[in-house]
Amino acid sequence: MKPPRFGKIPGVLVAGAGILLLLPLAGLDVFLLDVLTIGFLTAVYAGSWDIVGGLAGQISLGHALFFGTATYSCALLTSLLGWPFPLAAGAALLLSTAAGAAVGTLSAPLKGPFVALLTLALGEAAHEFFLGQTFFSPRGAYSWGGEGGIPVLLGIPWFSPWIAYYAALAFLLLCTWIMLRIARSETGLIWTALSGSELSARASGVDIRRHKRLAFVAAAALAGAAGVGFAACVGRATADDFSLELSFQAATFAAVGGRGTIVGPILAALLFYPLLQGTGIPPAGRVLLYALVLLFTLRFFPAGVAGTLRERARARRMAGRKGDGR
Amino acid sequence: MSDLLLADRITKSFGTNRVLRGVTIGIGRGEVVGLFGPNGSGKTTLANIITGLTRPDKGRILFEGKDVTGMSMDARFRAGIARTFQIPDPYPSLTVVESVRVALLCSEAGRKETEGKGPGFQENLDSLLVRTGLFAQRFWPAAKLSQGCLRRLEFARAISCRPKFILLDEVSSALSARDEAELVALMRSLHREEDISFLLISHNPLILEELCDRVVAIEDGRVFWEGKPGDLAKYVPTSHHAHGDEGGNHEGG
Amino acid sequence: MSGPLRFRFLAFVFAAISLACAPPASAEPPAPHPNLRIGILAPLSGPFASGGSSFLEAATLAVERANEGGGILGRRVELVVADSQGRVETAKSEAMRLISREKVFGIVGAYLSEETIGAIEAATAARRILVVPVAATAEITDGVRRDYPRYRYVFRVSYSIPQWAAMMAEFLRQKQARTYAFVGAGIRWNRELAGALKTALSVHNIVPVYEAFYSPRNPAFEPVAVAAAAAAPDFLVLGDPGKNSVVFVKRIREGGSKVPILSVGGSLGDARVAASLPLTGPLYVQAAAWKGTSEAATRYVAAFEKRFGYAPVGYSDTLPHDAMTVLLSAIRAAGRQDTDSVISALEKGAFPGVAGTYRFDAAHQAAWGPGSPDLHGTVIQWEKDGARIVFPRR
Amino acid sequence: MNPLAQVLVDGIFTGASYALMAAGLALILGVVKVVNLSHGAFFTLGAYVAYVLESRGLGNPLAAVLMAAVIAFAFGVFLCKSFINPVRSHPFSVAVGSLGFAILFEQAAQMLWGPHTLSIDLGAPVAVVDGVTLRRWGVISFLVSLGLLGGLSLLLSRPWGLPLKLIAEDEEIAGSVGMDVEKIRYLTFGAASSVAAIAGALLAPAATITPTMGRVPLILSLIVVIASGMEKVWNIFFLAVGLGLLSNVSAYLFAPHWSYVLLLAVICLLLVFRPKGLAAAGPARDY
Repeated sequence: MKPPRFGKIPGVLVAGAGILLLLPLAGLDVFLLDVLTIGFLTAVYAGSWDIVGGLAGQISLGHALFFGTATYSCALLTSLLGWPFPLAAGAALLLSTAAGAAVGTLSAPLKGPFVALLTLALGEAAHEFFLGQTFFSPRGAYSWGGEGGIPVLLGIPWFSPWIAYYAALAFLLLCTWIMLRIARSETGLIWTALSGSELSARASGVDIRRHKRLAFVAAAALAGAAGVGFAACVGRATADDFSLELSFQAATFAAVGGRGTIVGPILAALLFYPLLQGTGIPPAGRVLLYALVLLFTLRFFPAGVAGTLRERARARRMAGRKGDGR
Repeated sequence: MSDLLLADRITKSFGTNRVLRGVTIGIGRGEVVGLFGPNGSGKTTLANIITGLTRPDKGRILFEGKDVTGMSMDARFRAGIARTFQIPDPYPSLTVVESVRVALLCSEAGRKETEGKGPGFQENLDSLLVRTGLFAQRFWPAAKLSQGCLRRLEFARAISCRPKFILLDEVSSALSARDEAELVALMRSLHREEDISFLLISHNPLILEELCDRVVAIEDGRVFWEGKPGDLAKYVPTSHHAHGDEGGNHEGG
Repeated sequence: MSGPLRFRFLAFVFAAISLACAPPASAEPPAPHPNLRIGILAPLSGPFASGGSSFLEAATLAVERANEGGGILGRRVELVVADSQGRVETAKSEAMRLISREKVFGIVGAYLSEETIGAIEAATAARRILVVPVAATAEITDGVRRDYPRYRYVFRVSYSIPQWAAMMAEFLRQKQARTYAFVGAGIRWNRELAGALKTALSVHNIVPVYEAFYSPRNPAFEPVAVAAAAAAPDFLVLGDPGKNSVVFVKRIREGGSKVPILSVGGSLGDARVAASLPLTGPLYVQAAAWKGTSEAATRYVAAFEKRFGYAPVGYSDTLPHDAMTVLLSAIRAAGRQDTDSVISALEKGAFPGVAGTYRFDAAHQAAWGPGSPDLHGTVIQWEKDGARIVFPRR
Repeated sequence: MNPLAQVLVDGIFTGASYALMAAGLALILGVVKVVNLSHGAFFTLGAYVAYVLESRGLGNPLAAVLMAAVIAFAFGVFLCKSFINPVRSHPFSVAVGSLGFAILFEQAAQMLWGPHTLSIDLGAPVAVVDGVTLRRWGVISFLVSLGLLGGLSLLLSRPWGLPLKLIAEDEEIAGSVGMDVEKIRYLTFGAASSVAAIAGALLAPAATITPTMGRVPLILSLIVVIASGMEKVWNIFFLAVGLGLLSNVSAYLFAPHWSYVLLLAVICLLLVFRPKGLAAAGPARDY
């Protein structure tokens, strides 16, 4: 019997994807295509956070480390070493996955706030390192790296905002599918158990260190994939790709959408990123809106929107079944 | 020695507090051993060392003749050393069936037999639930279960690895008389049908007298008495006995 | 959630996205706008909002002046503001918004180097003029030199890092310094500035005796201040234009050192900030223009003070004004609102601004520096009763 | 003047300024049991209060401290009552929500006082001993953080601090013996917010005042509180001073731009070797 934990969400996602598929035909300009493209990549990034932070319960405050590793690898390999982009993208994915394995190995013996502290420290250290690290530029009297960043050479002359949009949409759908598969898999079940009670999980034969590491690896690979897409679309990797702000952004989307629901964080990013960046609200209004939405959503949906709705649905099911059992 | 499990000269200190000072305890195949001692005597620490939650300062743990001292708790579970906890800690967001499923997935025994959860896996899972009397509540969130059902869930989890040895930590504490009787029956049937060895930890002599083949009593981190359960009463200070006499005890510890 | 309810919820979510994103009912054919629309791209929120908002004020002043004079080519100039948020991808997409939705003729922006690089990509792809008023990295104008057809839309009004270094070197030479120490944030542009300054000063045999870059996030000011003072340089060059430079000056003066400090400008040019600093040692601040360097500058400072209530620092609140003025003058000189004509007007013409007269070289970089007839920047010294201009000497 | 002696003294002072912020954060973590990411916003609030008083010609540190404490207390109680207490069962959401409050405050500060860098008069050093300058803000941080943490540990060890200790250890029991747990939570949060604002008001002369100035102290105090193991009050002080010394001495002897990376690396190493932070007593490491 399938566990009823994640319900029948894909059908609905397909409907949503259909709308997004047709949206450009409704007369989107380049600006909105760009915002939505980045929005799709942000959604994958938020979802990847939820794999390790929600599903496996390892609060990561250094998630940008994996994202930045991927964008920086793409930039350095294409611009400095002259690799073709696809090859660099593959290497970037491997490197960010390796970063995930490293962070996972270090944080596996830790619990709760100590995981958050370790990942925060590693992410901050990486940000600080890359802010100060400049690379020789073969082109002129300036360097690459640091806050100004490094160009990413895509080398695809026919690349256009429309192609970027559809590629990012396809990427989002693929990654959402993968993430939901992970969440529903046996491994996903084990991660949920481990996030609920490490003691019980260990007494159930769960090798918790291996699984924590695995969760970091999976999340880092997905975040890295989002980073590769971001590098390709923006054409630049900067030290800010490692920033704490970016790490907090993922955690924020996850909290608002519903930690551990995968779909919640993805939808939250899909909804908020375009709302904040794509509607041309004046800056002060945008920041205030963001902060107030955050506060009010969490005040009334403490487990995030999807999380709280799921809790309520469960409570209702419980009430319906009160008859049987004790 | 033909012991299934042997804890050999176990020593453990926390800071300056010497909790165990060279405890040796063996459990034979199919034997039910009771571990008796007052609060703070080191029972739970010994249990944690036997099951791999805590590493001893000195001494070894042998299981089926192999040294498992360096093995982690989860590896020991997969090897056939299962345990229950004095205070169950259910997964807050999983249902009963999912909770048992996790244990079944992880135990190599369950894995090998069914090769990637064919129909045999589901049957196994269902039979575990039926056997522990949780089948009707299998879709309940584990966290919403009553104390009695939580103990059953602990049992279901423990036996899902087809263990050769189960450690039961204060199995009857905080339970009603009915729940306690049912759990005792479940334990007996497991012992009878599958020849599982048990180590029962309790500070209630009545339970131990009722169930055990042999009782070991520890105090101040040392074994201070070992013998037949029937003789336990003679060696137990009357205060303990009188206390345990109340039947459904409420000592959580 | 039950099935249909969930579907309705999601349908609502997506409808909301599409509604939020739909262009504001602009189905009619893009009629030429009656106004001349110019985009402003600057960080208006977050940690760089300080620079971004004075940027906006300066540009606003330029536009108001142009409109008081009857507009450009008979049309009112209208500013369209976008917030780059200090991020490369936001700068890029906001530049796209200015172009594709707001239909601006050209853009003045952005503030940080990374923002500017994002904006360059968007502007050149859409063939719109981008006038860069603040960002200093050489990479910005390098594109024009390397790939003129693609990057010819980019012009920089502000000084590049080598020009900046040359202006400061000239001042240090006039002050007859023999040694100097460089202190800045451990970021790319400070490192580039330190390198350029070393090159420029080595010609005059002025050598660095100490060089340190403090951590950008959690700077260890005190040990750097102690070490810099202990190295006993003739001058201490402070490469950080931001808030950290203020703290550093406090640390070094607190420690009792009276070493002359030359700051690259920015926060230390703010009279309100300077008033709180101990003046136990000379404090020099480099700026593009200052009240008194020229008549235009004096007029500008007076107008700025009247409009916004504080005196400009002569850098991020002055150069954007000149960038806007240069762009508008070029449009006027071209005689029509046509990108190619305006580019050639910019390339050929000379455009007076507050800091001097701007002429662009082959890389579209305004010719700043000691060799320039009047675009040579200024250095002021803070004194008890305000700033005194010490460079250029008159 | 001996530069190294000066660097050592400055290191201790820098560390004390971390501890000053960490004290309040630790109090909230202990009693309200949430990670409060709006702590930096209260620091900023205190600094702006000091600025406003100074710019009105009322530049009196005591007045600034009092006013900052009162305003921050009110804000803190309001925040705890309206948001943090109701959401408490979801600690992660509290952390993210309090970050939202910090962003809200930053924007409000930018609208109220402008985005520009502000600065107030530094004040002369307290003394120069043997060529070593005792910086005013440093002496203040050192004494106040020592006083605060000392007061806190005294509070937890004395009868009249029992309610706090009890709540920190077991809320159910505290509630069952008739304590108004919620009220104590509000008061604690308000008091801790006051402490952050006091830190801001005291350190304002040494810093530059901007709407986002609270971000770095927040991260640093978070690092100190968690890495200290969140158990013993004095660990916070020793760790903070240790980190201050580390970053200052390493910046002086090696390269200043690596000082923060080195500090973070030490934190990572600490966690690798002591998975439960500095406090972990005995070999509590499981396997």
